[in-house]
Amino acid sequence: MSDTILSIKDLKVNYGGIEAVKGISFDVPKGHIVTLIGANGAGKSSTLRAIAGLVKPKSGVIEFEGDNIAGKDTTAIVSRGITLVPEGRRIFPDLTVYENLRVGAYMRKDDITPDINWVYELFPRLKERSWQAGGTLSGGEQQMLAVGRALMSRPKLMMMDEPSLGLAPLIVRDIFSIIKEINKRGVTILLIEQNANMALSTADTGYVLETGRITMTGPGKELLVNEAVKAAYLGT
Amino acid sequence: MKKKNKAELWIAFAAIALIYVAVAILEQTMDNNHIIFTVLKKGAIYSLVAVSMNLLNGFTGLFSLGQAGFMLIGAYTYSIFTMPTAVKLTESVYKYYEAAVKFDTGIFVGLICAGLAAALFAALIGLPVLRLKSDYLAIASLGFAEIIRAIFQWDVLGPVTNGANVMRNYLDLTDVKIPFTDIPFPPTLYVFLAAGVCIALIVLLINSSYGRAFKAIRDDEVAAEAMGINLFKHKEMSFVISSFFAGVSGALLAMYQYTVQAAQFKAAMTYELLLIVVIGGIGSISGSCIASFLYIAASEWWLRGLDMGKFLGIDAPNLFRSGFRRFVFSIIIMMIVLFFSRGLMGDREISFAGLIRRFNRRQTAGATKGGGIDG
Amino acid sequence: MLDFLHANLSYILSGISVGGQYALIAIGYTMVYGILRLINFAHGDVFMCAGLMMVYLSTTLPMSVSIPLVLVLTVLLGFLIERAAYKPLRTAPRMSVMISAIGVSYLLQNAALYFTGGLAKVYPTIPWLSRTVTIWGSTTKMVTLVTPILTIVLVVLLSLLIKYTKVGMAMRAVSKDFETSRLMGIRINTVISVTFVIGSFLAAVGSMLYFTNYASVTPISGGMPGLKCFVAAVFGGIGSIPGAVIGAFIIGIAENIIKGGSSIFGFGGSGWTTFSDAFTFALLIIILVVKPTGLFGEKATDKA
Amino acid sequence: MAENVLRLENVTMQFGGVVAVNNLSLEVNKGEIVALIGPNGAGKTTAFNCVTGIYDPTNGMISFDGKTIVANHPRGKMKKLYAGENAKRYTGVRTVDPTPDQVTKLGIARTFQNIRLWKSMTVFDNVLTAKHMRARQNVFSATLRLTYQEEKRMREETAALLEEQNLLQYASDLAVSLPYGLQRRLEIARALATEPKLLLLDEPAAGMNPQETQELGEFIVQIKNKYQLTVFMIEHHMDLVMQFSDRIYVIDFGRLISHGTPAVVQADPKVINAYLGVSE
Amino acid sequence: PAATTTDTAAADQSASGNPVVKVGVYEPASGDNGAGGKQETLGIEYANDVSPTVEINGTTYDVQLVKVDNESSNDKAASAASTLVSAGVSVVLGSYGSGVSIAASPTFEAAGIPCIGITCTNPQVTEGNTHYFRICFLDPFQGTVLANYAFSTLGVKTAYCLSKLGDDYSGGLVNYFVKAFEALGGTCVQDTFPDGNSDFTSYINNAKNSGAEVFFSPVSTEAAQLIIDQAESQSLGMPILAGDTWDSNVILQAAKGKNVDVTVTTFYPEGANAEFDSSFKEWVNADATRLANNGGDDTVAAVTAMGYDAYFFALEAMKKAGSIEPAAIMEALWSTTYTGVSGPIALDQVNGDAIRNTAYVKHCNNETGAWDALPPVTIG
Ligand SMILES: Nc1ncnc2c1ncn2[C@@H]1O[C@H](COP(=O)(O)OP(=O)(O)OP(=O)(O)O)[C@@H](O)[C@H]1O
Ligand SMILES: Nc1ncnc2c1ncn2[C@@H]1O[C@H](COP(=O)(O)OP(=O)(O)OP(=O)(O)O)[C@@H](O)[C@H]1O
Ligand SMILES: [Mg+2]
Ligand SMILES: [Mg+2]
Repeated sequence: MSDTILSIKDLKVNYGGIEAVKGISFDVPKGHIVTLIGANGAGKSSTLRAIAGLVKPKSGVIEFEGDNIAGKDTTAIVSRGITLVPEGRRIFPDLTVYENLRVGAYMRKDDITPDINWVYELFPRLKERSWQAGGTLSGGEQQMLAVGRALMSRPKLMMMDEPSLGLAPLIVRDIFSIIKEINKRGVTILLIEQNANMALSTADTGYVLETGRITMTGPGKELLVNEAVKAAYLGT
Repeated sequence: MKKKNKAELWIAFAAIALIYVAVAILEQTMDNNHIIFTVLKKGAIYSLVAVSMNLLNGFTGLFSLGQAGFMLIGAYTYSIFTMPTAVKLTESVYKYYEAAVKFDTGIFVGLICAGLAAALFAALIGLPVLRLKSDYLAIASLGFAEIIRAIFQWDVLGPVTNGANVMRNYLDLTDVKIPFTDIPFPPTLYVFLAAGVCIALIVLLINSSYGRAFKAIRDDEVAAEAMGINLFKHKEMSFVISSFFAGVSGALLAMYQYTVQAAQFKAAMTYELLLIVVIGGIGSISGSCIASFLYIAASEWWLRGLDMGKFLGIDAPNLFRSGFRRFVFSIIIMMIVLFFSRGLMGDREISFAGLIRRFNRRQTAGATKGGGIDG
Repeated sequence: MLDFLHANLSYILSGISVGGQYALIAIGYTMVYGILRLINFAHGDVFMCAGLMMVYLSTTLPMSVSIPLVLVLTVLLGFLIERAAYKPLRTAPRMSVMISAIGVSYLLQNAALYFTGGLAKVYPTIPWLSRTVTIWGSTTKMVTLVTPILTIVLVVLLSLLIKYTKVGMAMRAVSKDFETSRLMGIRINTVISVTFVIGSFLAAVGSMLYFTNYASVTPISGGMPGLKCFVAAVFGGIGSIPGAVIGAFIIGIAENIIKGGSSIFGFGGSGWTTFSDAFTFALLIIILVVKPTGLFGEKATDKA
Repeated sequence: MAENVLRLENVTMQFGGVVAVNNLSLEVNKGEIVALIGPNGAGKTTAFNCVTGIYDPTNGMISFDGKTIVANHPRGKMKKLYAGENAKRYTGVRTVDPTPDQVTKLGIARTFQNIRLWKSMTVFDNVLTAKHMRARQNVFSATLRLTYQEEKRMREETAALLEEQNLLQYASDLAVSLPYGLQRRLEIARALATEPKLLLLDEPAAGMNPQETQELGEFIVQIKNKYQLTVFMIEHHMDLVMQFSDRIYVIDFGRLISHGTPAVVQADPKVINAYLGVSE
Repeated sequence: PAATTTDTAAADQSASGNPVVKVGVYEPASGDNGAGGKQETLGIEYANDVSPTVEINGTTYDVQLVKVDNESSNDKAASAASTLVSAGVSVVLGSYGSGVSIAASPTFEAAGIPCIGITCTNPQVTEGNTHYFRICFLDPFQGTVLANYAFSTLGVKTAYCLSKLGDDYSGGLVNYFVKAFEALGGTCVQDTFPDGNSDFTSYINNAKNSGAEVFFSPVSTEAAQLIIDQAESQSLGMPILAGDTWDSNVILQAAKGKNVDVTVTTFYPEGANAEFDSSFKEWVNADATRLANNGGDDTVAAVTAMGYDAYFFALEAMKKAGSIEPAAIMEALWSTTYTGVSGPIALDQVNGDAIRNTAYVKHCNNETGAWDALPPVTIG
């Protein structure tokens, strides 16, 4: 078994009085694709945001490569090699595609040209548009840019929050093949998806979240055929 | 649920009535020249403007900074209308001009006209300005207020506005009489009544279907429009109504001050009002009122000693010299802004049930959390 | 035409000079607005404080020390204001931050009022800048000629900084989205501080040029220039640096021509000066009605 | 032949150089559920915005219930810029350029791609406020409570509507505190409160998992029947589209590339190429 | 409905055991007229130091000054005035600046407290009032003096008049100047500048372009400093004329070493009463705060001398009234006379204004930075 890169223990997240995440624990093995699925408002995004330090967890341990990073500053967390592709893409609309990628490598001091070329290789579309302002790209292109930008920081762990949201079926398939491609290059991936079919067939491990708690877990392919999962998330 | 609301409403009515009785008694028993009456009068007037500003900024989400301009229009309209014709013609006020307005009205008509004049002007400038978004609207309305001020100071309009000079000798608070008699009406009570009626109207408006439409515009314009709310019509309505009451409060301010002059209605006055609205809590009527009284009392009364050598019994003329009061006051304001960033009341209103609940809680158990304020 | 220009050169000269000074202050407004969406009402008062610092420092120190010291202290003041009054309100409603700015403005004014005793302080003469020169028959101070040149040099430098450096790129990123910027590892508080530092630095330079022209500093000296410069920034489209500069020059020149209106155009009497400030605003409103986000403002697109 | 409720005729919407909707014509018949699909940036939302008055189309005509509600032809700057098809066709027609609220008043209600509820209001007030448009009152009578009966009626109807949508138990909660799925449902309830004949839904299932999507589809059918609505929706969830819509229009780069019943569209190679992709 | 405040005033006792009479000092300490207000207040304070008690009807009272800052602002006037009323003062002195006096007048009137204007020269301060008195000359007089001076002594035919928009003092004085100057056969060009203006270059150019031969600008000292400075840099090239506000060492400092020609009219010229001057200078130099309030040096401003006189005039009225009741003092004031350092003071019986017919004219000496006295002007 490969070693664990990220390990969550009894994580709780609150917004004011609302308990969004009610004590969840899970591990992400190095080099794997792990997915969290669950209904709306189950606390999936909150979990990722807590890992990235965008919200301070109420309690719990977030161990990344053996160190507890819970409650640390976002900048400190991302500098360890974690990155988040946020819900809704959030690319910088005024910056060009090229500048968006450069901002992705903001913390790096070394030469970033090879990485930019790698991203352009993954998404030839972005190379064509490198001088276009990010805000004028189509939804699918923006999603590619958001993934590319995240790759620029050379992450060890890449977290993605619903990368297929609002995308056309064709693009959704593209995105998932790119996720696999990135993973092949050694990046560990923690993925949130509503598109449970796709997510589970891509992932090594899946976790099912319900109202802030993990209710099921197992290899992606197994969950895909699990009757309970089918009934609740996959429809008929 | 309904029943509880009713009960609360009655308690609120009773409390407000109590305030009025208290003011009336105070005015009958205390020396009328005490500074407390200055504070009460000015506080009530500022409450009205603050509430009218809150209607616009807090409830409709239109960030307008034109309040001082509308108050100016109200104050001047009132003073021009109610200055006795004889006074206008005897050169005592229109010293450098020949008065052009040769009629006069009573106080009530003057107040209404003050409001209407401000509302009319608001309706006109609303046409171009209300199309603008947030900060652009703010600066444009501020600009209009400055333009209004310049117009009222223009010497060509001297026969009407007395140029840039003071207006005085119009009907002020001492001229208010109990209806059908010649007995003077208690001035502080009068200001409270006038401001109270206006604020009550605004509260009724806010709690009506139109008030909800205003809030919808504030929360999300695009959604409001898609649900059939005519943006321009409702914004204009809110703007005009808010300006009407700003005009009335300008007139009340003129009554209270005995003299008015365009120079006083500067941008700084609007900022001061904005400060009051935010300190009270954007979207809270009771917050605006409380903040007005506190603001006026602190700046014009309680802290005076800081300027006059002696404060809280401490005699330190070198420290407590002129300007210290304002220095301390601005520090207090900064503290409030930093530590109560949503204002004293947030967007909630004072509720008596909440107060009682809090009181009970304190009596029974050691529960400390929660405030006396409630939806 | 040439004669007309010649006769009125002095109005235009002082217009250009004032415009340059306004531009330096307006940039501070526009940059802070661009990044925090905050109308920094205190900026005009920072400018006033820079003036007062010069008054007090120059009584004991030589100019060669006071000038850099004023620049450093003003920058420090801008930095402290941001840290103390705006940073704690990062997640508060936008209106609260603006009120905090108004509060700081009050505080600076009242502190100045208290410490100066409310009296106007005579601004020291900065030797070379105050020299009187005559061009084409109009007399004016050296500062009038220096201002536009200095302004343009500073603005070009600033634009290069924002366009081509890493910190410039970070500023543009932060101005759109705090959270995502943080995810990229940008220290947003540092970037915001840099913005305030640059704005205050320009305000300090502006104050030296401005007060050299106008001799005395009072606690409310920052008020009117502050408001005008803000108008200039809005005029040019708030958030845009070239917009602020152009807006400032337009307003500076228009204002002086209007003040000289009765003499230049030969009619209207004192009506022109009564409306000189009003004209500035009228111009602004006309621009906004035609172009609701100013001359170079970004379009606010709110897609359904 | 069913009577058509909504009809777009040669509608073009151009932003500067971008032609977001290009010469689009389509019809929605009474009682139907019609879907509009197409790749991201194809111009679907833009088409909705032209219908609802948010945008003023560059060219073309839109009619609702047999009445022309939008009509325009290239003017001013657009006249030089726009040289597409039918550029001259509508020059003789009087331009009609309604604001969104006027369109809503005619009986077209919509929901948004990104939920746009009124954040500071309760669930109850969200729906009640949508009834404002049809209330018979003016600002004076409302303020002075002269029309309190009207207010009472609005409140009763709101309560009834919420009851029906199973939302009444949340009536006094803030709208934003509801779970996502319920927010979508509330947005639809709010749209229903404007008493529409035609309901436009922009990606109602975005962010829902397949199970929730399925429930949503059933819900749409249910309200359609109950209020005798016509539904026109944009959606990327193919399960929903294929299962519940009567007809589908497919656009790409603003142009209609295919239309027909789900079966027809699904098999159309143009659609597979541009949008659906080849399923593995 | 309720009684007046004096019972509280009478009840107060000072440390010395004497009963206290409170005298309100209603002056600006900040704002446009802060500098002038402070100098006027200094005169009152000095007088209070010289004579801290007053004997009324055989009882010795300690005189306590109650100072309030009206911030040179009309809208702060009412509450500043109420502060004094609330403190139970028997009589009020001030204010420098006519506008604030006019604005506060009704508040004092309602409380029945008499006021003594010291250097507020606008006629409207006292006109039609029975409670507002004044110990200085008025603008119609001052305007006429200045117009005569410009027309006859300087021999100019065109005057450029600059006033501040919304300022009763400068507006009023310009008005009377224009009336008198035009009656003499001259022509005037009028201009105004808005509040907060600090760029006077355009106004100076306007004056030059208008063909005027004298620059009349009776504005506040704040603006005066700027005008002097910019007059030099723009080479104004004509004499500047102003009223009593410019009689201030602030002006002297601003004009020192500059190529400007400044002439002012005033109430009192330094040197007219050597004894007063020297003892006042000693008093001022004894305390750093006083020195700062006097503008940094020990020049005797006319307003200081007037403040000094006003204090004694008020004491005189109390003695005459035989009471510290405001009503009695008000009654007594009409017939009070007193000879102060600025000359004899008696009030007319119409408005309660001082009967004065002499104005002093001073010219600024740019080398020494002091005032050179010119022959005083007497009219009527
Ligand atoms: N900023 C916030 N303030 C208050 N409550 C919040 C906030 N963000 C999320 N919540 C609440 O926390 C809960 C979990 O939200 P979260 O976004 O983590 O869910 P999710 O599983 O990602 O759902 P979705 O599928 O909608 O993205 C929800 O009930 C939500 O309403
Ligand atoms: N206001 C606007 N200004 C400029 N371009 C616009 C504007 N609105 C939309 N567009 C452009 O028009 C095209 C169509 O956009 P639209 O939002 O209609 O796409 P869509 O079909 O709804 O896509 P999605 O499925 O991603 O929501 C896009 O290229 C978009 O960038
Ligand atoms: Mg989520
Ligand atoms: Mg769309």
